Amino acid sequence: QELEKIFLSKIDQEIKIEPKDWMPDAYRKTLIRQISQHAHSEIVGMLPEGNWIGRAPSLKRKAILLAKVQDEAGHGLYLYSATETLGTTREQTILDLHSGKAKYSSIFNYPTLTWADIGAVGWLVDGAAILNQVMLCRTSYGPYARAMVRICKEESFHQRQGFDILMALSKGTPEQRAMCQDAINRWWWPSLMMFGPHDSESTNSEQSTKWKIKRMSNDELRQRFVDMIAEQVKVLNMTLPDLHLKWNEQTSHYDFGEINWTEFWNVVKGNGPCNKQRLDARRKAWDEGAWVREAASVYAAKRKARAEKKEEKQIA
Amino acid sequence: QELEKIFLSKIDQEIKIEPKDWMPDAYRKTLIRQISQHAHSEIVGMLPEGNWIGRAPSLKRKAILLAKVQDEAGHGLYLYSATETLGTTREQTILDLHSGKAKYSSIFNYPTLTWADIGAVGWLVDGAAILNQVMLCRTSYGPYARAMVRICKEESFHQRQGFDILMALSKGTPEQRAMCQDAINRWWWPSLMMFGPHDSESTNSEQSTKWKIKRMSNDELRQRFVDMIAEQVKVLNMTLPDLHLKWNEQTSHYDFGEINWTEFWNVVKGNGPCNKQRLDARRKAWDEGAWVREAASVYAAKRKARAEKKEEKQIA
Amino acid sequence: MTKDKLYNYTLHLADNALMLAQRNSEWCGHGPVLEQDIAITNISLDLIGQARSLYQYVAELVNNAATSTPPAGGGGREGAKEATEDSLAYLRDVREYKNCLLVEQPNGDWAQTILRQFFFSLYQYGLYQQLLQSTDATLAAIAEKSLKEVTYHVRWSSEWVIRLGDGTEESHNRLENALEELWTFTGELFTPASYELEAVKAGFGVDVSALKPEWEQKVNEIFSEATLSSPPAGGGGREGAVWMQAGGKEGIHTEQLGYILAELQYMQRAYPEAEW
Amino acid sequence: MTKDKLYNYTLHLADNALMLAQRNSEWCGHGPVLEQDIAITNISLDLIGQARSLYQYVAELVNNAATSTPPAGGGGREGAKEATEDSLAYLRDVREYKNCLLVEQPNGDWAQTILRQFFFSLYQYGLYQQLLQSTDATLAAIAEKSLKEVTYHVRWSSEWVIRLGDGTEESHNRLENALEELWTFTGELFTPASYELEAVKAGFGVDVSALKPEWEQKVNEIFSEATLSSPPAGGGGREGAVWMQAGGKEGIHTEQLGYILAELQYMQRAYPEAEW
Repeated sequence: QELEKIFLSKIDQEIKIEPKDWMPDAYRKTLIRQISQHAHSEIVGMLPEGNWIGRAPSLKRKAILLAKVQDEAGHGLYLYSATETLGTTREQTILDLHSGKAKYSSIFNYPTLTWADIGAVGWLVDGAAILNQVMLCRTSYGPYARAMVRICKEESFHQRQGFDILMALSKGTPEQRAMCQDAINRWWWPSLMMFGPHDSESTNSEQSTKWKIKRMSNDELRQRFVDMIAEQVKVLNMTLPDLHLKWNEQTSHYDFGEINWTEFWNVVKGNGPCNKQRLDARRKAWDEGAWVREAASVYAAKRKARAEKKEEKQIA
Repeated sequence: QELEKIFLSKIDQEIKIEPKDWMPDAYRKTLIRQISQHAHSEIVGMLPEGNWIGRAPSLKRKAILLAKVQDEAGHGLYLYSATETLGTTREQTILDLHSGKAKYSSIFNYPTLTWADIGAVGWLVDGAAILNQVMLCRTSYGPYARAMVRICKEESFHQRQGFDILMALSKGTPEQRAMCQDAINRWWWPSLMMFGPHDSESTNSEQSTKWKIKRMSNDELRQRFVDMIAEQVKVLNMTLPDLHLKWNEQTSHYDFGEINWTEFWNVVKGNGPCNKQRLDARRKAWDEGAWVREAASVYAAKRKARAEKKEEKQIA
Repeated sequence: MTKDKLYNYTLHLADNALMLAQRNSEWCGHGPVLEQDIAITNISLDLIGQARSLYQYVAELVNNAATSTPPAGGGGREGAKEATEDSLAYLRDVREYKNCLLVEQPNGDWAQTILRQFFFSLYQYGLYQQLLQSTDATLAAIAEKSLKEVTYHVRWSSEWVIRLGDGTEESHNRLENALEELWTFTGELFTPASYELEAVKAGFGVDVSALKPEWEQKVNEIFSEATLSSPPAGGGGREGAVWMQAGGKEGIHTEQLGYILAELQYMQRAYPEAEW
Repeated sequence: MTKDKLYNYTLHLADNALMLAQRNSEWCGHGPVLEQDIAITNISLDLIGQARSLYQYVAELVNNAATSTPPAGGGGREGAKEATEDSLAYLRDVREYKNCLLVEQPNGDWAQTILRQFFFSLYQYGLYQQLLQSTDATLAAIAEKSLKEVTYHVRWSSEWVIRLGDGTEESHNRLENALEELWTFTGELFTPASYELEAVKAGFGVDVSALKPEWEQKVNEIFSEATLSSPPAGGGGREGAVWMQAGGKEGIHTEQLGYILAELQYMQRAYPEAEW
């Protein structure tokens, strides 16, 4: 009880919880779940964008996209490390993804069908992610918060790159403009779903808010996102596919239509267009990489043994 | 000795040798080697052309090409059957190909790099093959001769289709004309090599001629080919890449330059641009098909057993 | 207006045939047995033939309607020449293709190819039978001509399903895996797209949802002979039911299609001015 | 005239970098370990950077020489706009690419990718070191900038060759297989193409044949540390020697390249009027 008091008072005083500090089991579990889910999202998120690396329409765009997807791998690394500070291993965390036990953001279960999708993913998906991540820079668990600070810097860069892709399309040929609008139409609703269910339906939210893991509610973040995008889309001379979208003078926010929650839950359950494909791709990479990882660790052991032998000799 | 006399007198009288007839061992061996080599050439020959099925530039060309490559599979079947009449199995024959023991025509070790190559292969490679095959329609071994009659009919059709592809290119854009000339340049010399070494260097020829397996010499066939192509190339408004090519009034044939025999022997030895690739592709198809062949034979056996059981019951 | 419906409907039929032909043709030269290499190529050829007839008809519709605005995805380049079977087959981008998801799936192993063919041919068989009654004479004629071919495709693929299912343990397992891979794409066949609904109303199209019972019955029949477990109930929110993917018919494809197009279209895209 | 030589020579260097970058980038998101996914992508990025600098230089040469006839394969479409890095990278057909065969070979498994990188980076290292002395200031500057990157590529790939060779039996065998697959493509690196000979004569290019001894020595060194058998003597008619393939630098490629181009070029080909 004493320990819990200390823990809660730290939370109260906005002192970060660190790996060696005592923390409630549920806090630890919640964090492991959330951070690993976040890590998996970075890794699985490489796939839809990776789909266009080979076909990027210019060398410059190819380099930017490649670097971006690489950044996501880096984010995955930071986050897997953060989960390891909570007493799990990267391998176990990854196996939980492959077995379907751990989730990742459902948005990555939609296919990238045209080049414009790469722009839309950057603008909308990274845009939604950032709002969440900015909030998480102030999360109560130290390693997570620090990982988020690093990630946020790169992520806002990504969002601008995504917007830039769409900007070029919006100024382009009629085919390019159509491609741009089409991608926005397909990615808009799934992006809104990224913030999760309504606050009233969100099971984990309350406790997370108390522990200052979360610092804003799903609906608050979603509203912020809509307000931001509804303005930016004007710059593109495009529209969002929502007839209910309208500026509300009273609330000083945009009103918007209701999300198709059946689709949301369905994709979460594994029935999105690409759930199987994404998991299969990750499992394949992992399984086909097994011999490489094994060779590396056997070699490292050999080397160490040799070095020790040498040392012994030198001492002797 | 009596048997050999009968055999030779049949050859003399242009009576076909049939599977059940007595024949000298060397005759049988020569035939097995030659027919299986011919069969393998059909099968391996599917690969360079197959390379362009997915990218054929129009639906019509795609259908024609697909049908052509399919015909080659059919020719392979006829010829494997012909070897089986000589006491080998298809499987053994194929394994000899995969182990490198049996050869196939070296021409298929060159890559098809552009669509024009599909035209050039049809015109030049099939053109060269036909001259050989027309001769073989009168070969002394019955099943081989009859297979050749069927094959020749289809093959001359293929040659025309190849020429037709080049014709369209020769009337096309500057890029298409360049593509056409380039393909002719690359395929011309390898086609000439298809007739094999000079008569003076050809080890198997003499005996084969006595047995009327072969009825024209390598150099005779090659000359015939040059005379034919040198005329046809004019229709295309293209040239053959041989500065020595020239009509000779005295001989009433075209003179032509010397073949690069170093290249010829090198490709025969396995060092052509695609030898490894071709054999790997065939081995892969065979190995990955093993479970299919096994399933089919297990099922056939089950079915047979069931039918017999049923029959027994009905009789009982 | 009817022209537009007819255009989309026919294009959908053509795209189905083309994509499966393209996939099957990847086997040519690489089949497990020479006789089957020939057989799958034959099916590919039949499907290309069907696609060509259908694209030619669409091209005719487009060109005749030249006075009215051409429908989206007319397949012509800017400043458009006449539509042709090839402009339609080769010059659209991924969102304009209307084939179902099933036919664009990768070949996988022989079991997967067989099962894809079986599911599709059986569907096509029911479809073309109904299309014989189409009020559109051209569609009815194409259906009639194709039906003979498809009858053979059904027989051939059924026999192979049975052979593999009732063959060895390995072939049985591979077929079960193929089922897991492909079943999710079968629902779309029987869920009408907007233009299919319009086509039924207009009298020239087939109500695909009505084809389902017979299709399912035949699948169950062959599966039972193949000693395979019955495929799970399809569709919807039913407990334990497999979710059915859809979208292809409306141009929302899997990521597979983009790669098919890159290869399929290479020459037409690289040499826009050329005739072949 | 010097411009023409310079054009072909530089294009050759650029194509090498681009094709290997394209191949390596196929690993992105599919690597065996996250850290190595990042590493191979890094190499890919470095190579794209090199390709861009080189193509930009070629574009400059082409555009400045606008008065003289542009060399074949200028990468411009009919009625050509100005050449750009992208028109050069994306708008040539297979016969116009001048990359060596090694870099277009498929990734295969990790061992094959590693060994391809090792062979190529080691070659590039020697090449760029010499290119520092080029009489052409731009080429020398590009070499200088690239050399730091390539130094890292050599180290990284060497370490992996050693790790796999001296790792498990499986990794050792896979590396030996990769050697059998790739060795035949290494001879071309040191056999000068016509434009390389001219480039040496003109003073701006590197005599690649002179790079061979040091390259071989380093390969043997690393192979010995990796407990691999020495690669067989290369080239020519020598008994027991492995035949060395060639042709890529003169535009005679393996059948692989066509498929790379279909994917690489899709967007530029499908939307010829667009800017991205």
